[in-house]
Amino acid sequence: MNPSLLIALPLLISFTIPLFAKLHKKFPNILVLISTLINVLITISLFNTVMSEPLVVKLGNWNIPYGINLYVDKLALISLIIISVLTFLIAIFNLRNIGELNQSKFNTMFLLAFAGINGIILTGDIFNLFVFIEIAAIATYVLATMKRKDSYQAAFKYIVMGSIASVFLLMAIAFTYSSIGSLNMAVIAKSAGQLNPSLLRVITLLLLVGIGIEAELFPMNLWVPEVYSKSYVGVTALFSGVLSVAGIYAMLRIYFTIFGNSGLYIYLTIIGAITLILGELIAYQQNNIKKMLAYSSIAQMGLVITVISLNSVETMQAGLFQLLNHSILKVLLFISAGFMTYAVGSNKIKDLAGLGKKMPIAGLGFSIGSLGIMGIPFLNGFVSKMMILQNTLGLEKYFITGLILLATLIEIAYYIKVVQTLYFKENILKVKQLFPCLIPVSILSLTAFYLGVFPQSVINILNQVSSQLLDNSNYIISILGGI
Amino acid sequence: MSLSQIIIIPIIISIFTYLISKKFKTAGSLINIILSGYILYTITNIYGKWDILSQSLNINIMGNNFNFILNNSPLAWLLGIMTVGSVFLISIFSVSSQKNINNAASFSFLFSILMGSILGVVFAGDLMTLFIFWELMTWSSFFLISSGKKEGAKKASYRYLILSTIGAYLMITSIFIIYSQINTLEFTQVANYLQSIPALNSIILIIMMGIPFLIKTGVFPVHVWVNGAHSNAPKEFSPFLSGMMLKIGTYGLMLLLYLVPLYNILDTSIKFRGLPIFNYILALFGGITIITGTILAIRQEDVKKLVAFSSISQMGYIVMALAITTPLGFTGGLLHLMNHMIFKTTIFLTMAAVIYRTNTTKMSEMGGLIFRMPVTFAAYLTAIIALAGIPPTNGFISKWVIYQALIQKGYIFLSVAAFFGSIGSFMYVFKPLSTVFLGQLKPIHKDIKEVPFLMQIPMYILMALMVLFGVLPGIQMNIINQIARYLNIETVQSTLYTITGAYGAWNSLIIFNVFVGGFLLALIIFVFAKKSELVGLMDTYTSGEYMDDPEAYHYAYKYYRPFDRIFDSFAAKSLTRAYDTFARNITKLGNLLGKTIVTGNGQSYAFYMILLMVILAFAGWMV
Amino acid sequence: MRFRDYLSLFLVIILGFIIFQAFDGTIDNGLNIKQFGEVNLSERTSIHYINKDVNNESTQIIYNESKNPESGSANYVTSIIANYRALDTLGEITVLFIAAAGLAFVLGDHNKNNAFASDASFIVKIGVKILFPLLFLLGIYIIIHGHLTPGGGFQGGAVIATAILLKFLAYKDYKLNHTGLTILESFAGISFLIIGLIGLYTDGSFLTNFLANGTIGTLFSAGVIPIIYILIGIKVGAELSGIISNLINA
Amino acid sequence: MAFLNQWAYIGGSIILILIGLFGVLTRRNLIKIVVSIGIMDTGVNLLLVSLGYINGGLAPILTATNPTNNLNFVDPLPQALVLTAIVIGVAILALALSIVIKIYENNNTLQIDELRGLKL
Repeated sequence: MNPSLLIALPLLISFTIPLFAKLHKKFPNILVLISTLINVLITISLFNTVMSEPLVVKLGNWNIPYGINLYVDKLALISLIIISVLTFLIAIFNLRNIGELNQSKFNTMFLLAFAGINGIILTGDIFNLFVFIEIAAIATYVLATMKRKDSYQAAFKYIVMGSIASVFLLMAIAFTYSSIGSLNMAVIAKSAGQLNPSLLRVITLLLLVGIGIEAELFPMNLWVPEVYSKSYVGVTALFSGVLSVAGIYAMLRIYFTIFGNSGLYIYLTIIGAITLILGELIAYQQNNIKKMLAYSSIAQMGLVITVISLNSVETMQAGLFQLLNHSILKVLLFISAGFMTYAVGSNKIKDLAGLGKKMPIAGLGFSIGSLGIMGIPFLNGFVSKMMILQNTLGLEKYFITGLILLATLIEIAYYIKVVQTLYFKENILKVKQLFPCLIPVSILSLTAFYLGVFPQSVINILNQVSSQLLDNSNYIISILGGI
Repeated sequence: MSLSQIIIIPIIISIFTYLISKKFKTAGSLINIILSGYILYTITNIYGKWDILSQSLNINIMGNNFNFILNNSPLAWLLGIMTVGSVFLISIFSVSSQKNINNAASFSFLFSILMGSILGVVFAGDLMTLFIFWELMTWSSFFLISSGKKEGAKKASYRYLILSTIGAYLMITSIFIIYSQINTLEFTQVANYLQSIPALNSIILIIMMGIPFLIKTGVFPVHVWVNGAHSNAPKEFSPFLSGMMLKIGTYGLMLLLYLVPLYNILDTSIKFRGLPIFNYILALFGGITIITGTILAIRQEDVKKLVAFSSISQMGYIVMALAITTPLGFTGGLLHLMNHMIFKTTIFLTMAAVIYRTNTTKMSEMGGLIFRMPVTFAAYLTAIIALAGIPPTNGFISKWVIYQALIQKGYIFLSVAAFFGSIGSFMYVFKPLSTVFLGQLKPIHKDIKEVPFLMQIPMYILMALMVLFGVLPGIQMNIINQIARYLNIETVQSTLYTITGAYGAWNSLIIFNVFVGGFLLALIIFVFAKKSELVGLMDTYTSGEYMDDPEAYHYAYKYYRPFDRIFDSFAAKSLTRAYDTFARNITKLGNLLGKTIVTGNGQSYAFYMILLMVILAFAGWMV
Repeated sequence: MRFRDYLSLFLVIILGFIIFQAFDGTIDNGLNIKQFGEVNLSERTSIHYINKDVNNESTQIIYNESKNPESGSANYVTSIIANYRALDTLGEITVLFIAAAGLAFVLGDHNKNNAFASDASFIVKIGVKILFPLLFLLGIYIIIHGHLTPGGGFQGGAVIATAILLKFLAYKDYKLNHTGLTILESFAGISFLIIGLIGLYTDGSFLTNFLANGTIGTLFSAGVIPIIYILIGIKVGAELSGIISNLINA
Repeated sequence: MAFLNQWAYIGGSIILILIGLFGVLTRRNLIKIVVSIGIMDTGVNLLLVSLGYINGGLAPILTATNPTNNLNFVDPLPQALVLTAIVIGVAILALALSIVIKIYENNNTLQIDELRGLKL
């Protein structure tokens, strides 16, 4: 299968949604389901090919580096699989949402954001990356307003920050093009070493801000809590589990593949550490469950970035595994929290008291999600946390290890409170209705268990991914051919 | 059956236990009885097969080869059989006691997992296995404590979890540091490694590894979780929590003290009366723990809290004795460890029986239960005799050995602490005795009966054990000497009923005969003497006055007020409160950060973005 | 100005200095941003677009003479937009689509009244009557000649939307048929993608120019570029008109 | 003049971006913030175009007067990019404006100081 279909089909289907929306209420949602399912299948069909060697696809048959090319290596493939599977599950979750939102518009935007995110992963051209980031961003601006009323101000903040970021991103692209003369990432990567150091510093700085918006790094992430808490849960799950993966992916591509070896990882380390600690500290005192999850999500992004920025194969693989686990668990958390908050009609943690017994599946999903994030044995979070610890200690970065441990401790402190509230308190509220949440919750929980018990296969792939990421000559050679 | 099966089977069975006991409430406990009985049988079979049953599982994980080792050693065997035995007894107890409990299913489920994970901890042959099961143990016990019905259960378990997690992180950090150096985590090799590096480094590593064990043991500065957790846990779980869980921490300490011969490492450091200062500090903490636990236990009005604090002080004895690292200290510590498990399990079980009937834990709301629950009373009486250290029960012997060890070395402060704890323990165990079982029966408790027979069975067994070990300490000494030989420690001379200490030998048979004689004499007097007359409880002190708060007039209320007054200022400096204040300050900090940074003003956010760029640009120039 | 404003000013100025570090070309150590007007095109990708030798051998391209040159468009910008970097363009129309649909969603129903209280004056009305067909025609012309002259689908679409705007300015009750617009948008978007997919089917690569390129400089040349541009024109015209209509009726 | 000629475009466009940024940071009116974003967009578009200029270059279109590819054309790529960037800018601005309209409808004000009721 041609990877360009991963972008083309969601776009095609999303263009058809407005035409056929009137046929049946559920029609848009089912189209989204079909589209994401097709993407899942395509990515899985690519698996064998990509595992042997990276897939480079020319668009419009133009020779690289003059046309735009798509590039699928192991990292991209893993990200694509995560993204499409999670989006598929979120789409299943959205099925329950009939009548609440404007189905046609919502699903169109959802699918467009999905297409944009796929584009971010696939593209091998830096301006094209910008375009897809904007597609994802603008679609999510609209998604952020889906709840009407409250959400407009949050969305406006998101737009203001997003447009500043996009200007910076474009500026960085302009500088890059002017100095190197090409927009192809491989070409830029090849000549990045010859860039004037001060120019390189400015470019990476601008790119950091430009992509930090999607990767949820402090302080570009300050839109997150408000948008998360004011928008519909399906959207929040998309933001937290899917968009952030794309953000980190773009970050990796830019900092490691394109401007690899530039020694500017210190930017990432500083920002990551600040994000981590601030996120956890603020999450600790939240009493709104969505905000708590939002800040936790921020902190996790900080953790991932901090660990990745330590620039060794081991930490990279630990960080990537943490990212994978984070996205699985956070989607699980948001979906199950979504069912529960919908049932009681409130986002307050104390209103969820005793719901674990009344809504066993959602409650179980939430607890597995939180236990996974906290890192108890036999869940995936444990493995990645252990990897992070071991490898940061292996690099003798004791300060960072201490910071991570402190943050994790705070994290445990607030997650466990929610779990306790869910199970060890009496329920006083009347639960509205129970929804079928079995499919997404069970798939995600089982994945979490599977990765916790048999992480080996995934870690092996991540190990290869990390060594490839840290040595960008692979990337350059597979796109530009031998040098 | 191999060791791995012993560990894995309870964990796997637990899921079925849960599903079945969701439908039939008592089924969970029945399954646990069968399961623990079966494992008990298996464990008794592997007695003596040290190091033969060792299993290892090599898993390449995180790019490293982790060798998960399980090994059967005498020490592990001892703790294993204690664990399974107490699970067995408590499961028998809870068949009846959990008939009307809502969360019986989750209790059986978690209890089964907990048993498996504790077996994993004790049979672990390397640090990674130990850590994984340690975590599993922490989490399953956390949920067990949380499921307590009392209001404080949430907070208590929360405190327990946070402290345990801090400990676990320290432990895993040191594990990874060690692993990065020697690429293996097998106990003996770790021990060798720790002896080969500079003393300071190994002490840091050992402290990091030891803190989680100290936390689980409930030693002084980190004991704050113990009383809340014990008093708020479900009544069937408290016996296990106090009887077994605390010992697991001690097991870890023993690994550090004896398997990693801490004494050798520290031999070069400053010494106090021939004991390395580090060991002495540990013993000192044990002593402080005894005093703190005792003083606080005496103050309690809630019977479970009282027993919880008594657990703290008794754990102080064990830690103190073990830290001395002489043969006598080692023997005394291990003896007390076993005995404490037996009598503390008994005390909590009797309390559970009382709660089962009266639904309260306040001592001032009870009284005179001896008339209604004689078996429970007998069990409690035997247990407190053991706890206070009176022959012919097992508690006396272990304390006797500990005193011998202390006096042999001439540690004055520690001895004073130990004596203080002993006398204090008389006071605090007498309080429930006189207020719960003796005195007059409350009108509301007029119709209660003795607990069902199934709940009495474990009490009978435990009573028998207490007396048995009190008379024939040689049974225990046999296994202790095996452990000592296994760990290359000198053994203490003993026969079936004698133990030879530093200053003379103890012959329990003679003492037993004396006591039997005395008991018979007292029985004769009791039977033939004139009976006392009973007066209605409420009649005595109201004198027709109207009472606002009848509780306050109950004789059980503030039982030892004069004594408490001496220590009021001490008790006011609550460590718990200090911990809570710290937690509150973190909340405040988070709140402050949230308010100052996440202002809700989009322009400020943009401002921060630019500020960040500027700062990073300067940082970039610096680098 | 408040204190924060001064602070912002200060910060922005510092940021300016930081950004100007990028032009630190005085120390010539490595690749730098090229100075204004002193670009050497041969160092850049673009030279291949101009010589049209991305895939083919380099040959002399002569207006109105060269047959079947690469990409076939006389307007280099068009050849880049609609051919060499067609994925960008696909993304671009997607963005516009999102904006139009999102705007419609945010602003809600279309039944509100025009923002203008009354019709414009007679002169304006007549002027619009004359201008509207002319502008519309101009838009169509720009779209169709996108591969020959400056302009193309976006520009032409914008001109058409301007014509619609004039209508709004003149008549307060002027309404657009939003269902029709939606159908147009979707149709154009789907067709664009289908053209791309046909390329995938015939030449094995998405968005390939699968038609013959003809002689450079003639109207019927450049393969699929004019078709794509017409679709883009339709889409942009419809979407911008929709945006205008939604904003005016908000 | 040489200096001005060299910096008027690139430097000017960056200054335009900074002015827009300053506006976003300090204006109290939502519409003005949106306008400032527009200024930033314009600035960055100008920057892109000016980085592609060649002294004495021709518009990159083959016509009857400029019939061959050997002539001194300016770089066509930035122009194509700018076209895309403009469209994206328009999309963002339109969306931002629609949200401003909604905020105004809900709160009856455009002043950012009065809109902080929905604080965290």
